[in-house]
Amino acid sequence: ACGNGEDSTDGSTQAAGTEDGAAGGSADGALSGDIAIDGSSTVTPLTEPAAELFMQENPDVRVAVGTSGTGGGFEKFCNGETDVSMASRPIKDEEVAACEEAGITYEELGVANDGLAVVVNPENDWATCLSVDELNAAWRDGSEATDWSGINPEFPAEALELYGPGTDSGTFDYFTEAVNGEEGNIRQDYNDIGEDDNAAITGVAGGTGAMAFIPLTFALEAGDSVKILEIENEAGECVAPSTETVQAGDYTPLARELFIYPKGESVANKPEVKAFAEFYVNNSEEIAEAAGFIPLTEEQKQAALDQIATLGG
Amino acid sequence: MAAARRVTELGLDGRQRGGKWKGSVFKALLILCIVIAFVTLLAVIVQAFVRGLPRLDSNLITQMPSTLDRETSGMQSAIFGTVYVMVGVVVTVVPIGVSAAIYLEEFADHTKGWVRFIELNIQNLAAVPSIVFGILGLAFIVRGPLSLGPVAYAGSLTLALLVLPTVILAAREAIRAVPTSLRLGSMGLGATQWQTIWHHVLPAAVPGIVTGTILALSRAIGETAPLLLVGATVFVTYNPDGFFDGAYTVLPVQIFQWAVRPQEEFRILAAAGIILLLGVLLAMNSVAIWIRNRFTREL
Amino acid sequence: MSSTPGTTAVRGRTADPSPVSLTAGSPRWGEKAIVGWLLLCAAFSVLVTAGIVFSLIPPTVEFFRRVAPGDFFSTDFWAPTNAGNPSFGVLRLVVGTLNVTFWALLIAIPAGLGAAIYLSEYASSRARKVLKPILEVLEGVPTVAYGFFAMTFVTPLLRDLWPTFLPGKLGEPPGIFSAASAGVVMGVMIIPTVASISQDAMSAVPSGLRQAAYGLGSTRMQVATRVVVPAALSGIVASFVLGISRAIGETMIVLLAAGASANLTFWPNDSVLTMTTFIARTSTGDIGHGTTTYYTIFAVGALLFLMTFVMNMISIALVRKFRETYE
Amino acid sequence: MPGHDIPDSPVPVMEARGLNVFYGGFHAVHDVDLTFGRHEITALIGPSGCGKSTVLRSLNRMNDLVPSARVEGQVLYHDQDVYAPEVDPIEVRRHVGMVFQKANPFPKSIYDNVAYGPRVTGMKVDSMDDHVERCLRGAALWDEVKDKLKESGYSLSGGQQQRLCIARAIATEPDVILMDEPCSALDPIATGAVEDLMLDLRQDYTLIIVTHNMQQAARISDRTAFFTARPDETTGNRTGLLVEYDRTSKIFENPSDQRTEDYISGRFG
Amino acid sequence: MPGHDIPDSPVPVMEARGLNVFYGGFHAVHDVDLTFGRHEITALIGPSGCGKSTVLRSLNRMNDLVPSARVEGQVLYHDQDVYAPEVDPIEVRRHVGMVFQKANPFPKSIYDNVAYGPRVTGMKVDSMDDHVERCLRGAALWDEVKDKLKESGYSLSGGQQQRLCIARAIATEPDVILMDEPCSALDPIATGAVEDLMLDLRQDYTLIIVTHNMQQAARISDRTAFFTARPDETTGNRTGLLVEYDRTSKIFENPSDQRTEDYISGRFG
Ligand SMILES: Nc1ncnc2c1ncn2[C@@H]1O[C@H](COP(=O)(O)OP(=O)(O)OP(=O)(O)O)[C@@H](O)[C@H]1O
Ligand SMILES: Nc1ncnc2c1ncn2[C@@H]1O[C@H](COP(=O)(O)OP(=O)(O)OP(=O)(O)O)[C@@H](O)[C@H]1O
Ligand SMILES: [Mg+2]
Ligand SMILES: [Mg+2]
Ligand SMILES: O=P([O-])([O-])[O-]
Repeated sequence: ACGNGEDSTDGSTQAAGTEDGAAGGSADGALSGDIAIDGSSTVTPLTEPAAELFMQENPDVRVAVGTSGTGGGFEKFCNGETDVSMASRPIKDEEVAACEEAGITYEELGVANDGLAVVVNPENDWATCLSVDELNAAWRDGSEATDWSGINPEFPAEALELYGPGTDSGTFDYFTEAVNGEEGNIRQDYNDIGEDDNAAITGVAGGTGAMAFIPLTFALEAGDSVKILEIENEAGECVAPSTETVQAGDYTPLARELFIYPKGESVANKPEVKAFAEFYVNNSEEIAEAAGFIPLTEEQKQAALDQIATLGG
Repeated sequence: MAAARRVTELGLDGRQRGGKWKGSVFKALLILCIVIAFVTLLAVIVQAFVRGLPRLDSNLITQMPSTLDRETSGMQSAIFGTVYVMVGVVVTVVPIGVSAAIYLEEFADHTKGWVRFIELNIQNLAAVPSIVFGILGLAFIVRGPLSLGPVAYAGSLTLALLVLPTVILAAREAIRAVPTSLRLGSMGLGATQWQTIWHHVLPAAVPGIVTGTILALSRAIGETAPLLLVGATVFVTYNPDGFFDGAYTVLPVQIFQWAVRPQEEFRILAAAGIILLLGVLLAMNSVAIWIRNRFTREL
Repeated sequence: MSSTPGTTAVRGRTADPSPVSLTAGSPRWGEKAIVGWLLLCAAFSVLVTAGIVFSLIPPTVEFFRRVAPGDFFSTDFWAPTNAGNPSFGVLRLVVGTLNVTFWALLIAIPAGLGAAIYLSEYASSRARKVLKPILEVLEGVPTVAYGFFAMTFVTPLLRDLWPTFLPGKLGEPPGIFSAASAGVVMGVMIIPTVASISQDAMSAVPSGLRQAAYGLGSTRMQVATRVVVPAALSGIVASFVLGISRAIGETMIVLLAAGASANLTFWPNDSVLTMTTFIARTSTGDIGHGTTTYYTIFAVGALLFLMTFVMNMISIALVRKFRETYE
Repeated sequence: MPGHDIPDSPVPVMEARGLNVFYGGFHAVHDVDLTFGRHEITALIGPSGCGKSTVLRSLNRMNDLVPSARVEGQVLYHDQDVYAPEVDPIEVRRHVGMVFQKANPFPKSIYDNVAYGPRVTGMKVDSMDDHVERCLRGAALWDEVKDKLKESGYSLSGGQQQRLCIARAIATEPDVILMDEPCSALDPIATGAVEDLMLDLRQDYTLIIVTHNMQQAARISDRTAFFTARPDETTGNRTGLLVEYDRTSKIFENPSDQRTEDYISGRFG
Repeated sequence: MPGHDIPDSPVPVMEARGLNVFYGGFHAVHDVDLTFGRHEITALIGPSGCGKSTVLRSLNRMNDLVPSARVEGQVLYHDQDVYAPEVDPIEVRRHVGMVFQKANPFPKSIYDNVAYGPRVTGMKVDSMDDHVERCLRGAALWDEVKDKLKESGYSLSGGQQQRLCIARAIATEPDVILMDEPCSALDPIATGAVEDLMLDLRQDYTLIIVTHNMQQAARISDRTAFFTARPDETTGNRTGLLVEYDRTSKIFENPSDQRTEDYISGRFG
């Protein structure tokens, strides 16, 4: 099986654009067939416009997008039920093993960048930049900080009110791992807002001492109703999240890449799957914008296209 | 012996009966209770209507869901998915439910322990939370023994099991309402029991069975939780291929998907979807009630 | 026989008494096959129950192989997904469920009973003919619609209109998710269930009792409250119990309005995690097959099934008691 | 009749004057004039459907409970029209009690059954226990139930239940007691007990009973009203009307109307 | 009786021998022995609940339809026990037809009502039209319905419906016809028509009827069986038993049992 290792890619496939991939499918260039996609709920909003745009160009191809979560998606994927799995994190060892056992091959393709924003109430004038340690003091399992002074003694004793997505979301997994060092590690008494990021905005806008973590694009769309904090990275710089800082890799640790995993067999035998994967990567700007994510950089794109080529060969 | 009232105590105008206002207050309270229920229904409708108004257009029905063009996004695939799932429910649940009802009403010996066990079991099944049926569907229908995968009929079968007790109950009531004198008349002529049922009982019970089935289906059509578990959680921009093939979604799941999205356009779509769903339900209920009123008078 | 010109009268079968056969002309296999099929269909429901039980038991057993029952039936934190320090205090979910149920019943029981009394004792038969179907429609409103209503209408309303003058915790307006919002809407959702079963029970009270009470000079209210309601009591209580079981099993409203924070609280203005919310969210979220969290879904499902089962048995027993009195 | 002298014409306690009862468009009872005598037992007899129960129920406005029922004419109770606008039907029923065909005790204890009426009518009694005892004695039931007053009324036999209903009726101290076929669901022995009780009650109350059993009417009533039903020529609906009203002995021995005689002698019905 | 000679002892068509019927644990009918004579009308009379209907229904195994019912003893039809294991109850009912208290036509046309029995029993008839006509004539209904055979059986009056049910019953050419209070829901005129019909039918069939109306029994039956109900001393349940069975004239004019006499003379019931 192909791992997700950065194996060598020859430049020969790079030139193969969407057109080329399509030609592999049928004589007249029209693609047809069904593509079954399932997996991360975080990636779903990204795959939906990708699918839509792809289907506009290829009306005979039908893409269905399911949302079983990254884990659930891999379960189906390694069971041979889907062509493409969406993931908000790299595949885990157990999942690698399951796929290997079933003889499923794949490549990991980055399809967009995601940043998490930490937002507070606009009236919060004491915090502009938080370090990971401070975030950890606020959010970790067992934290007893009930007001801001518990995060940093210089902050006022304003009551702390925490909002965040639920345990079923990739954002949650990612934030808890990045901030508290362990997936799922979070204090008990935060307000779990499920998938409704609006709820976090509403909550933060309504409480002076409120704080929430939400997808970056969402925070950006919220305008003035919340204040987006800067995060101190490993280099000790306070970085405000933005498309540029995320793409440049400056906004750490609250930025990450989102993935899809096309199945080797499907890419090889179903030209429409290969074409879709390439389309997804090639149109990153448009797709990411529609879904509120940060597009791939040119380097990321190239790496992804190379990986498709290894599967298609 | 208690003596008769003395005639001098007469006075029938109830002036000496105090506390008449109690009755009026009580009645007002009772009416209030009904009003609460009805006003909420109205509020649910009006709220969804007001909110969904911008999207109560033909696109809602003719267009596929779209993340890109939220202003013209529709729910055609969900409508078709719902139709497929419901057809699957009907063809599954009606024969089984009506047959079970006939057995229980016409053949079963209710003094037998196992018959009572079956009846108790049906009653119990009727109150099992729908999400538990989702677990069952996931474990036995989508995966496990039947392994249908997340196809429309897996949803149908799950919902069919969910409403089976309701259908049995409704069919039993309809069958029970057929006057015994018809059965006796037929049996007394030397007809067999099945002839009696087929010629007299079932025709007379059909309106009741249809009514009950429609009401049961109107419950099934709005079910969301179990379908979340058995695979209707899909973004599909095309109608189902068939009962055993391909992806599908249904109205309530689509509504739910949109309701939890943070963007306002999706909330509006969810509200419009709710109005659509309520419209379908109201239509189904009206038909059921019409059938009931139209046909029950005749026996 | 009376005049039958042109036709011969119908004669008795054995006008002249020759031996008659009373044995069946044919074995009627068709009829037997049909009855067999009918029986099979009736027994099918048992299969469904068995299916439920068998889909719940093995993973639940597996769950308890990994988690001690004492850790499960506790008020420890509920954090099954916490990789480093998972904890499984399911009582937090049970309390969350009961919290919402309590507020729901606080609305559904009085309103449902009142509506039932009105329908059974006050409404004219014409009014009843109109009102009953509307109640039926209410019973059929999809819960996702109620959930949406709770989330987008009742929650903001509660936040705006909360009686903040109340002392202490009670005076804090609820957050974006609260037991109160889910409870209120769920209460309204359950009114028709309570009303229609209670009304059936009251209507089944023999009219002779009402006549007797009126004959003694009772007012309508006295007839309703002192004769009909006590006489129908076990049926009425059965409707309450069924209401509880519906509240416990309801998913969409709590999923959309009650939140997902496993708070150990009976305050209405807190957010709570119910058993059904947990199942729905977790089984559609990101969990790997075979993880302990995955088995948690079934353990909670089994507990939910057990709770509603018990409620239901109680309700059935009450109804039966009621029937025995009057039928 | 046995051992009871009654005046030639009844001393009126209740009177029906030009009483007509309709159920919706259906004319159930036509123009009935009747005077019910004080401390007498009046029996209403006639074939099924002739309107006996309807007449009885209009005397204490129980027909108000039938939404389609409409009453024309007058029903006088001590010269007051019980259908006058200012009259409260609840109050009427407190004066004119009722016992039904099927014994209908409340699903409460024997004690509570009897105490129910006084409680809801807010009657002032010195001691409820004494009152209950008096009423049960009045209904000739005390000895049979005195040890189980807390038990359910349903635990009694049919005849005892009917006497319990009578005890319950007299507990509100009515003036008139209406009984609609009070014995038709009872066996002969229970019937005998209830009939004896009715004769006793006559001392204190005015009784008006409907019965299908002519022997019963003959045995216990002072006066008998015979009703029959006449089919309407166009609609075929049968309207009840009073044929004859007289002393019971006269009705049974020497009726003036042929229809009465046919009925009494069993030639129809 | 009028104008009909019957032998001293009936020529048996059906016989009940040591018939006991139970409903669950309740003993409804105790040890009944009866012989029903060929081309006779036998009337079963007695107070309510004494088991008349129960006895009647056990003759053609209609009691099989009551799940709790259990029959002991024998019911012979032309000397065959209808409760023998090899006997098919359906077949029994084709020989022993039944007419019920409340007319119960099917919600079908008059024609289909009559044709139903022949159709389901697979009876061979040359022409169904002729057969239907013959049966309707046999039930003295032809002239009234011949122009509206396609109309619903419900469009007829009560008495006509009952005669339709009789036509329906004779359409399967039974040998014995059981009738359970066939006139109790009819008015006197309709009753007269049905009674006349019964006397006619006696020419071709054996009739067994239950009636509450003693005058009716006296008017039309050849023999009368009087039942009563005896309360069980411990349980209080009332079990029906046969008191006396004889020619109708004997029963009505000179009964041998005191209970019969009491009943006939109206001293109880
Ligand atoms: N609630 C009602 N609604 C409509 N019609 C009614 C109602 N009650 C009685 N009737 C009709 O009024 C007529 C007289 O009925 P009523 O019960 O007074 O007769 P009855 O002499 O008491 O008969 P029975 O001896 O059978 O009790 C009947 O034709 C009956 O069908
Ligand atoms: N299906 C049944 N289940 C239980 N008990 C029954 C059933 N049918 C009749 N009984 C009881 O059996 C006894 C005899 O009933 P049956 O109907 O034979 O009496 P009957 O003489 O025909 O009375 P009636 O004159 O009222 O028709 C009664 O006590 C009755 O309650
Ligand atoms: Mg009456
Ligand atoms: Mg009978
Ligand atoms: O669905 P997720 O894997 O992104 O949580």
